[in-house]
Amino acid sequence: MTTYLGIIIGAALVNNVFLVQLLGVSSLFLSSNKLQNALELALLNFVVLFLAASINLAIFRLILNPLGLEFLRIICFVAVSSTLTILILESLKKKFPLSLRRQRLAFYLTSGNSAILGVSIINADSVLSLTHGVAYNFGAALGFALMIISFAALRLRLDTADIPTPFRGAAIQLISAGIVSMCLLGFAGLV
Amino acid sequence: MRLFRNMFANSKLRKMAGVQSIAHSTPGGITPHLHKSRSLRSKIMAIPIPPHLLIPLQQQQGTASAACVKAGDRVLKYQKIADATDSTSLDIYAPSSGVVSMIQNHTTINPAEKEQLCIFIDTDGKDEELAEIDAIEWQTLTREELLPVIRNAGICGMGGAGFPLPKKMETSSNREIHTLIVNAAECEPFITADQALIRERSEAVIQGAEILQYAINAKHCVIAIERSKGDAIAALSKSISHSSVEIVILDDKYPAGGERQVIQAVSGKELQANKLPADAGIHLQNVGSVYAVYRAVAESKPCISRITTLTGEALQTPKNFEALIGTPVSFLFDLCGIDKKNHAKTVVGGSLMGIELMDTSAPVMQSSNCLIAGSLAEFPDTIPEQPCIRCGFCAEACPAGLLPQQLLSYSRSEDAQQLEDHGLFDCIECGACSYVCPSKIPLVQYYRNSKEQLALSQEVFDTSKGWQARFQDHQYRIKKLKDEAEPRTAIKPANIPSAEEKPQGTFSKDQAILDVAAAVSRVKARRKNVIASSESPAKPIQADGEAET
Amino acid sequence: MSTEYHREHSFGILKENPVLVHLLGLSPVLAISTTLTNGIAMAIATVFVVVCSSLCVSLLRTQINSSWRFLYFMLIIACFTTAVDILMQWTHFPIYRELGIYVPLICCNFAILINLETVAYHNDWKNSLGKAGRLSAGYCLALILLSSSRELLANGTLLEHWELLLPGASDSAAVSETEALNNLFSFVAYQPAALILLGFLVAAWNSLNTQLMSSKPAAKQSVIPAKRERVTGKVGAKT
Amino acid sequence: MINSSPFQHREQSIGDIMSLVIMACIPGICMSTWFFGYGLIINIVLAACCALAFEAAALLLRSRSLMQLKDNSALLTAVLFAIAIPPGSPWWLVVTGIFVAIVLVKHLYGGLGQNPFNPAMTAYVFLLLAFPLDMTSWHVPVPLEGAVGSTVLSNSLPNLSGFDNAIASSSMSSLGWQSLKLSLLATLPFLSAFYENPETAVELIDGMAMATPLIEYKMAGKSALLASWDSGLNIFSRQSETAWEMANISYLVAGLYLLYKGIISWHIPLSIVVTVLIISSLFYAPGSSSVFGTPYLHLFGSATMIGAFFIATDPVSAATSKSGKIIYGILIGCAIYSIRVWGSYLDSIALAVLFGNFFAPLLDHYCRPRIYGHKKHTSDGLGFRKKTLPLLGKLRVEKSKAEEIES
Repeated sequence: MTTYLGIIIGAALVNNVFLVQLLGVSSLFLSSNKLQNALELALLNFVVLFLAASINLAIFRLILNPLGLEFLRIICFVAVSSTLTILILESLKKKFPLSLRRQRLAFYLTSGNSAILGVSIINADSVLSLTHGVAYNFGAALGFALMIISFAALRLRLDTADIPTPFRGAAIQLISAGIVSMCLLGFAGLV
Repeated sequence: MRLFRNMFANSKLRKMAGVQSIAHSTPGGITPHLHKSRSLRSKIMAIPIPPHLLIPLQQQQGTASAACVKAGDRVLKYQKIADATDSTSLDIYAPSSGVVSMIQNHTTINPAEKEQLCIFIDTDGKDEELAEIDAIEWQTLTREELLPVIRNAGICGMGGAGFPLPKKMETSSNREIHTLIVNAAECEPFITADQALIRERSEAVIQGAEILQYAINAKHCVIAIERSKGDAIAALSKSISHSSVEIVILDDKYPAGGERQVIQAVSGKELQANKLPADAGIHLQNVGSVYAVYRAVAESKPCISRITTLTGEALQTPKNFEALIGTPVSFLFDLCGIDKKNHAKTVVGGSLMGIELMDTSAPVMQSSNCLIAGSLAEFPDTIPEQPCIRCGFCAEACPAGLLPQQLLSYSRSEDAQQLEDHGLFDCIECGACSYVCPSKIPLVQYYRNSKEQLALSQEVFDTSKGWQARFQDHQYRIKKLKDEAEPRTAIKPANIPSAEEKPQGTFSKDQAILDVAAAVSRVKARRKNVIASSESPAKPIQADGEAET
Repeated sequence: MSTEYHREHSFGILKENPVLVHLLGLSPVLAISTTLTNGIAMAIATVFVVVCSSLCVSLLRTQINSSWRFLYFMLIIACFTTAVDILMQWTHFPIYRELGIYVPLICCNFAILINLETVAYHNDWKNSLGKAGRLSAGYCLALILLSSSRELLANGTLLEHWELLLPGASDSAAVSETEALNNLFSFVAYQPAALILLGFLVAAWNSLNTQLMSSKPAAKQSVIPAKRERVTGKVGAKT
Repeated sequence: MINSSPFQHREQSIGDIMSLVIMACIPGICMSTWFFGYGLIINIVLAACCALAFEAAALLLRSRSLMQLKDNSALLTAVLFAIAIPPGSPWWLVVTGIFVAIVLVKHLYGGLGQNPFNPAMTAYVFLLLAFPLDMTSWHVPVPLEGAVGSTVLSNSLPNLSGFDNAIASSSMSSLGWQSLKLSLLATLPFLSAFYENPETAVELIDGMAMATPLIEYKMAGKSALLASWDSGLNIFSRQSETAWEMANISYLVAGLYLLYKGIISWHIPLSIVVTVLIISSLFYAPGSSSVFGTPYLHLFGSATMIGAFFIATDPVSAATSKSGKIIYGILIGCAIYSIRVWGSYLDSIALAVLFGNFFAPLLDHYCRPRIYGHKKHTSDGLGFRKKTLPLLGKLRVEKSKAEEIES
């Protein structure tokens, strides 16, 4: 149990996909300003990241690796994650046509794919067992979603701040991300 | 420390007669410097009759009254000079005898410094009364007889907000009222009018409370007063002995005297934001109004005066006056010996919620409980605003549980959604946040500004929403019409081409028979359509109704 | 999606820099830019994928089903990325090892995908090749700027171990990480520094752009504006 | 000219608040100086001068009024930063740190009141990552009462491996003006000479590499310290742990004074202290091999008190509402303990506070107090439920309307 907890905390905080491994940073700047949208985005990303990375892990361990087809991993992972993304989007579209009328959400998700592929490849290279790998995916997805929400809240404060003009918008957000990343580096060695 | 002091004070107060309980605590609040002792040194004084009186036709929230005298008329004291137009306006009576010189606009005391229609009376100093009316034995009256007497006395709330009493009585008489709370909490700095009134005329106040209690059929009657007003509490408990009225002691803080705060302090329950006190079975009335009710019923004298505190460092002898409505503020200042050099700012009401008065020729109104001729030391020039450091003092002070610093940032960024979410419209503008702010940010000012803007944009929004709804209805109707039209158009193409085909095709007997049969069926079908459409007109209206809901 | 949209969103070098203005495809840029050598290697790999995939999509655009095109795009990019992956592994193993998982991540570069969606899918191969060139130039510029500044600050060198860029370089020339860390200002090699430096670069880019804009007033403002403006001073007015 | 109520204001400006907090730091500073020498005082003076200079420069650059210098916030940042870094740090470390704090973390975000991260602590973390060696070695030049007498520890070089033999105490010697002067004179060259040429500096003065007791404990693998900490406070021994104990107690007392004055609220300090206390008691198993240190060590052996009362309570970067403050404190408390015990960095206050700061806006958004007269969740837009769940309901309504129109 403690191993799983350790893996999850490690993936969510210490080796945060977002700010320590710098995967999927673009999605930080694409999400809209409202906390509610950030929440939707974070939830979707969480689901997609967790599911796709776990499926990819299973495919790699059970099919590609035994057959010696490791070089196909990129194509395979991309195919799985994009199909999953499209499927989830389509199913959501049926249920909530209006919220997804803003097509940008689809793009957000694909940009999150950078994190999906990254986590999948890290999984493929790691020596963790299958279940531990799933725990790692869960932690990574959790960390990713947490960062997206917290950053959206932080951005609400930055919007009203009197920031020097050239730094407004993306620049100050990158610097904030850097400061938070410094803080997360401080967690190194925790797990 | 404060806790111990309060406990000691409480034990002392409990021994007094009639002190029923120590109040429940309310959230937020501040303890500002009160500046009250100066005006309490002397007794309430009646003023000499001023040479001119100017009586505003609207002294309360609501609509203006209609003058029933005209320029040149001679009026007597207690004579009606204006009629109420609806339940939110008041009858107005002449405070003294004299001649109506004119009826025209003049500056009055209101936040917007608007000019209002006033009746100008040149007094003759004789103070002739209309006719001696005998005092009524109110106990002999029925409730139905008593209510009009109160309603016609022309009283509005004397706590400062100026809510018309008739309207309030009307709301309360429609509902089940179990408690009458007499609000004697005068939490704002500088004001001592209520305290002086209770100290000197506690008997009348208690009788007034009993009259009101009888009029609205309340089971209990409670006077809520702050702990620091020891002399008033003593006077009350002395004269309360033969009455069922109870005293509740409130904490010394600002705003203890707010409507919702008093209700929570007395009943222990929060009044929901969308509810009136009457919904919770409570009728709340200011002491000044209660005293005016006593005068109106027991002495049969309509409201022509009020007790007003005159204070401030620019006045040599600050004291409480029983001032006639319509007396110019400058006349009262002169009575107290104003030091014009020292006089920096005139504030009507307390220093935390009052209104700055630019023109001191404005008259005293029923809601003017305090007139402050402040020196520069009392009301220093505003310090330039510093950045907010989010210290949270304001949130601690806020009696409405808001986050003033968040509201400030949203007010600056004009984020209407966030402002509403953060409860801008629950702000009672008590000024506690501005008082404690170490950055000296005029928070209340920001909120007023935002409220105004939001109200404006709400209007725009409403109209645009109306247009949107109308457009949707329109589309809906078009669609319905189309649906109904479709069968007709569906028949037509089937028939018309056959008619057009005729000249092209060769003539045959069979074809002719078919044509005739088609024509007959066409006519039949048309008739059916006509019948159907004559039945249908009700339908679109119904459908529209559905669409609107 | 109108053609105007495409014109607006076609990526350029200065005003429409994919990294510094649109903030797309940041993860490789941030993670790789520790040394200029790495940066250049990454840039070359990315350019290869961008050019090949745009060409491929613009040639195949009549064949691609519109509702599932997104998946096809991803697969096309993934194919070329795999090619780059295998090629680099073969010829530039030391650099490949340095870049780690970020070579496969080229295929998730959002800038490439948007380029395919908005440009290549709607243009013939000549046009889309030209626009892919502009995109890659902008991308390379940002990568080179960031990685050279980081290498300069961290090690005080520029383009050290450039020989790694030549095909078939030996493993022995690889930079050992401990060596790099003991140099001038090792903090710059960490991830936070990458984010902060990129922040400053973006700010500098913004002010550069505003200056260019102010000299050419007719041009359209493309600097990222503040989301909301502060409104003060209204309060002084009487309510 | 503002023409609206209220006309009365409390006479307490930002400057007053800040200076009161600075005053409250003085007892702790005195304690540290007493035990560790003039290093801290020199740090503070240097940091304060730099802070004022940078603040003025930043204000001029942003074309703001220089009157803002009067709010003392830069001074407070400087003092907190100087207390956080090791006494007797080289001058450039201080200048760099203050530059990061004032210019990058404060003014880049728009100046006082707008920075989401605590400037002093961000600067500290930055230095910790950028110059780990200088930031983790508490090379204490000369304890005040020890003067030149403490030659015992001249062999311990200030580096990370030196912690093992750093558990030591300086010899007690008579206290007098002579020794005070000597120690000051001995401290000054140390500051400048040290970084450029460590060997000569160590020859010059008898330095002593020292960390907080907790760090020593962690590095040395417990044992020796445990005994002394279990025995409790011993004022008359001039041991480093006593110094930390005394400093923590003075910060605790000063913090309570600030609480009494109403400058800070009890929520954050209490929740931090209680969280650290609870977690450390949970994990403290006396006698077992995996000892993480006594709760007492965690509360008084490091910078916990100054962190809880002075740093985490910085209103600008902390959460605002009461429940938010409590969660914020718990977050920081957990982070303090876990970084200390399991993390690889030694002192955790700054990292933990930064971690808390990051989540403060989120807490502010979701932990709003209940508006008076409204039930918990029913009112418009309050809290989590309105934001997420009714979204689905709203969508359904919109959908049905849209369908009606389209069909």
